[in-house]
Amino acid sequence: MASRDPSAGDEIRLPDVEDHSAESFHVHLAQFEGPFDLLLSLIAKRQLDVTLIALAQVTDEFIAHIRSRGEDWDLDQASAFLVVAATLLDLKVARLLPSGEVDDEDDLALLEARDLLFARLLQYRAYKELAAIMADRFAREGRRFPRAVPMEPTFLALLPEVLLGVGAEQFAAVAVRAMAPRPEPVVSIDHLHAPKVSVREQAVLLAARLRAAGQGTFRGLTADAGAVLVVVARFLALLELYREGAVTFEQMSPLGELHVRWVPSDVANAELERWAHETGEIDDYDAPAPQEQP
Amino acid sequence: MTEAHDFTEHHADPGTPLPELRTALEAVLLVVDEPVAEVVLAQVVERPTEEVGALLREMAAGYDTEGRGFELRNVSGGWRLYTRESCAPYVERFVRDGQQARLTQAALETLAVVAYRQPVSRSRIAGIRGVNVDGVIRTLVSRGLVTEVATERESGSILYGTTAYFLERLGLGTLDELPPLSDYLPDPYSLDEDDVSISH
Amino acid sequence: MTEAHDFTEHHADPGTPLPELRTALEAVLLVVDEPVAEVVLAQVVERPTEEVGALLREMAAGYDTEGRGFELRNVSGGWRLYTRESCAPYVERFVRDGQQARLTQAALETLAVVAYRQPVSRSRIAGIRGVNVDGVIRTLVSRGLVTEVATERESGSILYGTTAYFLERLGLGTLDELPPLSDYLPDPYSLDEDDVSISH
Repeated sequence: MASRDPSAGDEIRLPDVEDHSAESFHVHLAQFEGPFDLLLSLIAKRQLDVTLIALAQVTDEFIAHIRSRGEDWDLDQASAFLVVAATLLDLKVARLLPSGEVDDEDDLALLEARDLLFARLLQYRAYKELAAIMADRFAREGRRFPRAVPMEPTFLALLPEVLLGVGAEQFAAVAVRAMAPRPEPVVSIDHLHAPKVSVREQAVLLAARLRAAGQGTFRGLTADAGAVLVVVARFLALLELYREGAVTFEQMSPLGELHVRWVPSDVANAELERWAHETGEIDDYDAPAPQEQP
Repeated sequence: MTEAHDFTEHHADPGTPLPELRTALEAVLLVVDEPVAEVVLAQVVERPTEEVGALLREMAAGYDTEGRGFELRNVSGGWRLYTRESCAPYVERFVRDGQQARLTQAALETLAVVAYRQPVSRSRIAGIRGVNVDGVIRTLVSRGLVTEVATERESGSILYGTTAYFLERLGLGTLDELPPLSDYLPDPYSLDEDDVSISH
Repeated sequence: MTEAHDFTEHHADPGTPLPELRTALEAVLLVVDEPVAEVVLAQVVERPTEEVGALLREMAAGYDTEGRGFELRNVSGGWRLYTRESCAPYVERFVRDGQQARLTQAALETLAVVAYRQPVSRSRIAGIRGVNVDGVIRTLVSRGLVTEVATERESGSILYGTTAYFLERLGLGTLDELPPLSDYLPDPYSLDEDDVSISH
């Protein structure tokens, strides 16, 4: 297991241990380079601060990793990553929130939420490790075969008379149940039925409003969003606009009102023009399409 | 072996030395379910038949002098472990008192598949049940409820069917008196896995 | 401790001397086809359970030191003979369908949650795992590793637990032999696990 090298500051020196199968997902970050699992265990052991990790980069690398496997991607690995990444994201959000003084109950609740998230990450990690031990155990036990041979003829006659315990009618019901097709395990996609929301569509929409009004608040710009997913898409759209230099942000206090100001820019306008003409483009930020199990 | 199993102990890596010939033979003899010819055992342990035969005779004599609870006997051209004759009173008591009269749920379900699908091979039953059924079939055969009825022409698989004793235990005269399955199938439109799996 | 079993002297015909206790136990173990509880073996040989238990442990240790091809193991609450692990390469040539299908990572992790949290509902497992576990639970139930053990009074949710077969497949005597969950959680968080799992 990796130990922190005191001379390396926030750099984590990674001893070359554990099985790095070609299949496993590796991340390459400024603070850390190595298998994702190890990154997780370092965070869980508080040897690495989650706020130092660029999660977007981790996510990009994971998507690239999945794509590189082509048709052959691993559903287990992908869903495990999603669970962990979502928890890390929650954790990072909670960690970035102000923690100087605990004034009111809201702050206290936030601190508790942070601890719960952290605990959840640890717990997830623990079961993963225990599952590995069980797998090892199953494999080892599979190499031992129990004695299971027919009774010696001399003793057969001594076996007690069999009790079926059911009548003919119940027996038929047992047969029906025994022969019922077993449901194939499928990954539930019930929670993924959210409509697709395009970040760029939202960007075009917000740009039009801001161009007309000159400025607005995040609260106002999302008042008509309807679904959480649209709020998220609009938040990401604003980040995109910020990257294009089309808007600036101002926030007087932490968690206070977020003011957005339109910045006229030819470059940004040209880009927005292009986005407006793209129809049906699927963006990385779109809601995931329902995925059938391969 | 200690009482508490060491959970973290690692399983044998490929580098584990192979066991002695005697140990290997003893292990194979523990799982064979009918007398096995010397030549077959010799193939399994990859040694000359004469060497294996001599060792088997030596092992059999050893079990006798050590007073083991089992004997290694060469019956009808093959070797198999049997309980020692002097221990018969205990084995009989165990078989009479220690064995379940009632079939387990798994055995009952497998029996139902055999009854309605006969003649049927083990692999087909395993496919329907979703689990290996070798042990259960062995139990059903030894309890006299199921028997080998034929061999599949192409695959050579043994096909199983139910016995007269089975009909007697179920209180039926002939197999035709088994209730038709269609009476017990749920309405196709309300077919729901819960309907199928809840019997109680 | 329970009262010692009534120890009646042998009642076999005077001609055949009864075998030693060890020999008798060895013979009975040869015919068992599932782990047999110490108390059952004690009844069969008519000796106190403690004496039989001690002798079984001694026999198991003896098989190991003698390098026998079999092991005597206390799994899932009972004793049963198994082939020695090192002999697997030979035994596998003989055992049909010996290999069990491997569990997926998701199934293993869900099984771990059930093992440590039982009795536990699907929604609670889903809360810990962060994903819907319905399909995986169905697989584990159909493999005989997990079973419905109760229904939650208030919510009516089905609660799941592991089976005796689970213990046998893992080679464990009881659930207590699972490594403690707290070993895998850093100290402050191992204190109150229940707080941890209410994430939603």
